[in-house]
Amino acid sequence: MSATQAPAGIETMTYREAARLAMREELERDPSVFLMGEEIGVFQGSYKVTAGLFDDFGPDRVMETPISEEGFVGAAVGAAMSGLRPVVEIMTLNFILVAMDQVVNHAAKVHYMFGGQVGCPLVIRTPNGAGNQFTAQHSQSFEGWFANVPGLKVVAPATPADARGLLKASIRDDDPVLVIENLQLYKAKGEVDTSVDGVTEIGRARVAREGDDLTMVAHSFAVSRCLSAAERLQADHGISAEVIDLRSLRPLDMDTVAASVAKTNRALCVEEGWASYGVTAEVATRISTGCFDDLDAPVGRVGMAEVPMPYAKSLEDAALPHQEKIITAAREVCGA
Amino acid sequence: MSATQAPAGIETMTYREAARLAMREELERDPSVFLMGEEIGVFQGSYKVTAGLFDDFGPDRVMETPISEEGFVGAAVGAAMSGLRPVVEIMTLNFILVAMDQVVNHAAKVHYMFGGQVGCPLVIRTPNGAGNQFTAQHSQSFEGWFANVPGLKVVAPATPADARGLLKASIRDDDPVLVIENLQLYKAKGEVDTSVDGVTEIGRARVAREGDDLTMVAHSFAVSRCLSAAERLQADHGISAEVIDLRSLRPLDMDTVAASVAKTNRALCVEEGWASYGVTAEVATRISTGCFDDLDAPVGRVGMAEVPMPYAKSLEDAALPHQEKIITAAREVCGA
Amino acid sequence: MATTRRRTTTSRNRRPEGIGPATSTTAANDAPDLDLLEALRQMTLIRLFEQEAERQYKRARIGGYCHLAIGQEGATVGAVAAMRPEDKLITSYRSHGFALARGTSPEAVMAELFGREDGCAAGRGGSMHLLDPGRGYLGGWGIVAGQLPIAVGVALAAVKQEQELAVVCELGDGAVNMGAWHEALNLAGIWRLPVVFLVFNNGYGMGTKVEQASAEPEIHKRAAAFRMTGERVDGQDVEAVHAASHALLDAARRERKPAVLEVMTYRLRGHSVADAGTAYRTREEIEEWAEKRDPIALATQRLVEAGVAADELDAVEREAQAAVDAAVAFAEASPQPDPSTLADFVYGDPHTGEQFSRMGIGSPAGERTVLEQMGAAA
Amino acid sequence: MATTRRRTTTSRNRRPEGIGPATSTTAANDAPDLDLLEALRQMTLIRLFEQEAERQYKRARIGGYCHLAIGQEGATVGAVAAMRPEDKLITSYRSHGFALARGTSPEAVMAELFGREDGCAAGRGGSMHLLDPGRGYLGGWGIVAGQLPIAVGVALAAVKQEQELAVVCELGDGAVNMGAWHEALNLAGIWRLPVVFLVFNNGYGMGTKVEQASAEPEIHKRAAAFRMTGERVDGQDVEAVHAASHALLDAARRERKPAVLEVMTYRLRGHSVADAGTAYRTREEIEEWAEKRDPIALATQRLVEAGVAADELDAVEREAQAAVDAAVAFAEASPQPDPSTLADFVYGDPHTGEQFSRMGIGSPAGERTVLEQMGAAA
Ligand SMILES: Cc1ncc(C[n+]2csc(CCOP(=O)(O)OP(=O)(O)O)c2C)c(N)n1
Ligand SMILES: Cc1ncc(C[n+]2csc(CCOP(=O)(O)OP(=O)(O)O)c2C)c(N)n1
Ligand SMILES: [Mg+2]
Ligand SMILES: [Mg+2]
Repeated sequence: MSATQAPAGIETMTYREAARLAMREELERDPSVFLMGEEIGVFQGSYKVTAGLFDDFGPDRVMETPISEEGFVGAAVGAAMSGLRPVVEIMTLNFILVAMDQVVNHAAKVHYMFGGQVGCPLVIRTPNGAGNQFTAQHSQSFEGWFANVPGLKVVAPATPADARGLLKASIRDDDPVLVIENLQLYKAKGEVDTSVDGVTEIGRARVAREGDDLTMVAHSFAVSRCLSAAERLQADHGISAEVIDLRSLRPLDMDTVAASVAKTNRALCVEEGWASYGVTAEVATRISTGCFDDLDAPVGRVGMAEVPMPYAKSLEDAALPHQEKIITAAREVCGA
Repeated sequence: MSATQAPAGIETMTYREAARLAMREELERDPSVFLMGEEIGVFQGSYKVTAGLFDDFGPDRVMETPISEEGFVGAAVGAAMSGLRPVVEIMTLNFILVAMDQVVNHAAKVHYMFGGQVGCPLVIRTPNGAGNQFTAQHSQSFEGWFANVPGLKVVAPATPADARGLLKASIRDDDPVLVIENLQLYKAKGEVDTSVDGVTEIGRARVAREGDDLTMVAHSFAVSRCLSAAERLQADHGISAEVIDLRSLRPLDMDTVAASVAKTNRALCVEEGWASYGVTAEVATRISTGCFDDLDAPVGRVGMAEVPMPYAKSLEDAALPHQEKIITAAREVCGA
Repeated sequence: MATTRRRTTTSRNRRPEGIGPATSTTAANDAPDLDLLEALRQMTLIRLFEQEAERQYKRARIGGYCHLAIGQEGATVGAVAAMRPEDKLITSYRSHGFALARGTSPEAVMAELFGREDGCAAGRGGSMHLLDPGRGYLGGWGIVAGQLPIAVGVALAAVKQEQELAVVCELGDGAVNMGAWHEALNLAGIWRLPVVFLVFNNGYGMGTKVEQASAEPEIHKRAAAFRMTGERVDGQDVEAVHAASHALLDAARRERKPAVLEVMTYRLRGHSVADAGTAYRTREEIEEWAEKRDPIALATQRLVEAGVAADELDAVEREAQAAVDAAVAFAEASPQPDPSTLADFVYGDPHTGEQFSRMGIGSPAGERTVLEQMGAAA
Repeated sequence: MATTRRRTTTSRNRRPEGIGPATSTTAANDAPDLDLLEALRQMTLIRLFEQEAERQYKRARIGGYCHLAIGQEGATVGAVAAMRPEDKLITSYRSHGFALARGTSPEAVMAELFGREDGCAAGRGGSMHLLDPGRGYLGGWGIVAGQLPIAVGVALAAVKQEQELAVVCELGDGAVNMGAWHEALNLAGIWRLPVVFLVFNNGYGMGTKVEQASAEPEIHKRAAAFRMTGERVDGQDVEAVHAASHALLDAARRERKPAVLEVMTYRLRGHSVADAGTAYRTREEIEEWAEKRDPIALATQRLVEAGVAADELDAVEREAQAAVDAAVAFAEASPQPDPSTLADFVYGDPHTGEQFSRMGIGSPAGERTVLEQMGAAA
């Protein structure tokens, strides 16, 4: 794979390759970094994100685990408390439910509860998302729950450059960080500057598209949905939409969002997950209260239809927060 | 205990006694109802909510379990799928983290994923809340996460009458319902009309206090905090606050909230948990967007300080969403 | 153990209507002979059905995760044949064979894989989430070991309802390293519940060998941690699986004795249709199992030795292929669920619409439609 | 097993400085004698310390959950005495004795119970969350069995860092029914990690008897499910606990052999100070243990039989009480954490303030102060 040789200069690679490159670079840079997870070795990763790393770094740096998420996430917490930097892959976000206690009630508590005497530089990377007919138990995006937890940091790259940059920043961060990847994005291509270290600072949102009439705020795959919707809005409805890629959910860069809303006076928040009590609830509230005087219309929200994801293609398509829904909601917000 | 004899007419009893009365009444009414949980038998319940029921109904109706939340919550799902109505006690909300997978990825999915052929009339009752110096792992209120999940219903009684009424409604409901009780409220006293069946309909908020200048929206123990803050606001600052007790988080009764905001034009949302990405994020967003034209000021939010709860009393006091914070926030919202 | 229990049974060659639990007519306690020809019919139907599903997946008529159990038919049919009509069945996501062996029509299963209205889960569940409550099949589940506590609860309910039945809970070798395994077996043990944990040890959890994942690779021995019976049986020998299952299910029904039955088998395909299945094992290993240990070939050979006529055996395959073809035709003809039914089944309580009727104000777009479809004013 | 290992050791009466791991100076392999007098000092200190904590709780100087281990001192001291300075310790919430036995000063522990700045967790943790990283004590944890996977990770790190040490992970009898127990032991087994799971079987998990909660009440036998060594020892015999612990820790250090040591003991008080401890057991049972099986009385008796002078024994109690009184005085004098430090320690990364500096807009009241205190512009 082009990515894994990492020649100098700008390279086009997939989100999957970029995440893999970040792990390769950090494994080479810091001997205290190691990977853990199910099928990340000889199987090359359930979604092939770690492909090749086991062969190049061996079983000590790329540790295959049994199906025991609670056990190995907890083991990663213990290893992190001991000065190592484990990078754990949870096959998909859905499976973190069995390890919730270790993430929320252990990893997130270590540094505070023990008076700052022990750290927990742990990274958990896992993809969220739906769209492959994986059905109710395998199609969820509840990353907002982790963003509710002080002690955790949560980032969600939307591009190959950030898949590399945010993962690198997370591995170097001294706190437990959840890196939310996305199943649909793995195959997305983009430019990555492999000639530089390329760390994406945690807590800085990105203006993914400039516009004047409406601010669309999203993270992860929803950013791509917003970008294509923005093109259609421009072409078909003459609405110029600015798209903000949050990149990080905790911390949240509201300065960038507010600056955009000050210009557009209208906002629409989009996410892959269920919007009620979801990520967009927090973002929309902060816009509504923080940009109160700037807003010409209520902030809009689009998320997945609030049902357990059905299997049938006809129903799954209807449930996803697809372009049509975003466009309709955007026009509603713009009164157009 | 007065509650357990249940004589006719209005009775004053504690929230704890009212929840116990609901279980007693439903155990008597419906043979398919049974209780499950740790220490709910000879120990009389870790917080004594089930006191006396084991002696009166025996080990088959009041089943003591080992410390295996994932196991017995899952067992309750299986029993519910088989036509029984298990009422599970999780000692405190914090411990549901080890059973998250069974609640979110099993109980909530059963009816939909199987095309409506199997139901899951399961009740999980568990107290949230802080204030007893129980420290970081034992002081959380993340009930909003469950309200994000289609397939689940979430209620949170704030009074003894609702501790009885909402629990009874939940036990009779054919869907999985989370009943969020509260450690501080257990000892709270209130009137309960034991002469009537006394079911509180799920999905109807309650106006706990009438007022004209500000709408305070809360659930569970935060309702009590708001009520006492409202008295002080009236007395010291001449602010007349209306207090809405949400009672139910999923579904959410926005009609009642909006009607109040239409009158007061100002709103403050309060919760025991962390407000960022918490329950108040959703409620404040709906007010901000649904009552856009009615609002004279940004919606305010108060929650627990966003830290893992510390042990030291001086710090815990500083972290709680106490009256002073609510009053300050209320005055901010009212520009007074 | 397997061999000692072996019997061929073509001497009295019963033919129950359609496919379904072959032992349903046998007595409670004494291990009955398995109708091997009937078992062959079921195994053949499952094999041809899954080969067809594989083709249909490549044609994109089937989507999502699709886990084939080709090579494991003897384990599935042998165990299900030992079940009685009143018994309950709960499995993992690798579940096509279980539904078919339990008697669910190939039409309903194929329609489910196609995501159609007439699927056994109304098109909402797909390959991983088949079920047939009428036949006591309470579903295929997708979270590894997540179905174990649920099976325990189903057994608990049976005891509370004073039904004399057994619950069969299938899981894979990889699932025995999940905490849910431990909690479920401990509860079954202390509550003395009639559940048999049927561990299909096919040697791998995705690409991970049993020896690499489990500190006690002889999985049935883990039953001892709960003072529970644990046995191991050759899963390619459908009669041996039937005999072992029958004994344990009988003890479960009549003495409420939970047990673990480790069934040694092998999946000839990859973990799912997306996995070639060769990165973590040799082609030689796969061929070895395909050629020497195919449960269908082994059963056929026994029937031949027992003197069953060739044309009778040919008929088995013909009839099975006809059933599969009919299933595909039925699935193709079945309508896709209408988007307007998206919100059906989110909740089961009749008052739900009323309960949600006050939620509309400020609702996000993604929820508004659902509220409307649930019949709640939005 | 206990009795065979019993020895009295007052013949060579070592006196290490302060309290701490008594075996730290002994050779690697041969089981050394325990300095019984030193062990008595530690047990007595722990006993008096906890009796004082009980009083202080009633005076509301201590809050939250407070779990006393009165009656379990022999188990605690015996096990910790077998640890070397480089070994790591991880425990449940019933942890006062472990911190003291490991050498943490009574002052720092009492100050923590009081919730003061000079507490061993800076007043942030309280009774359940004591720790002393300098002595390899990585904390008391409050979620039943939650500390087990973490202990496995600490052992894994030691192996990766090529440190020859053992990890001691204490848990209660009730914790062995949690899934985390199973996953942690399985990982320790397949990865061959140097961790000894020290199960304090005090007969009850809150009000639940072991026999009622665990399908295999002989807990050490559950080690077999992971092909792991499992032993049981009399926890009221501090020398027996020390000998058994020493052997298993030695094997862990040098052969990376994980093990389970079930220590039979009894808590004379309720589950926590809030529990009278009499609803689920008889007063007779409690008295029986207090009178016949008190580890301190048993050790004292042995020392007397071995001819230790009475005044030397009196000195033990005097010195311990003096240490406890000093601890209380110290704790009282230590300041309460200032509310302005509420946000200290939420995160450990130096860039956190900068990372959160753009989050202020629209922040809820509960967060704004925290952002300010974290040094993030709000
Ligand atoms: C908790 C959880 N973790 C991971 C997965 C992903 N996954 C699905 S099947 C599987 C392997 C299971 O292997 P095994 O139990 O042996 O069953 P088999 O597939 O061999 O039938 C894994 C890891 C999951 N579904 N659930
Ligand atoms: C997951 C979880 N469930 C429940 C509790 C509440 N709880 C605290 S201690 C305890 C009993 C533990 O008993 P055991 O393991 O025997 O330890 P002991 O208290 O006897 O030392 C329980 C149920 C908890 N802390 N964590
Ligand atoms: Mg397998
Ligand atoms: Mg105990």
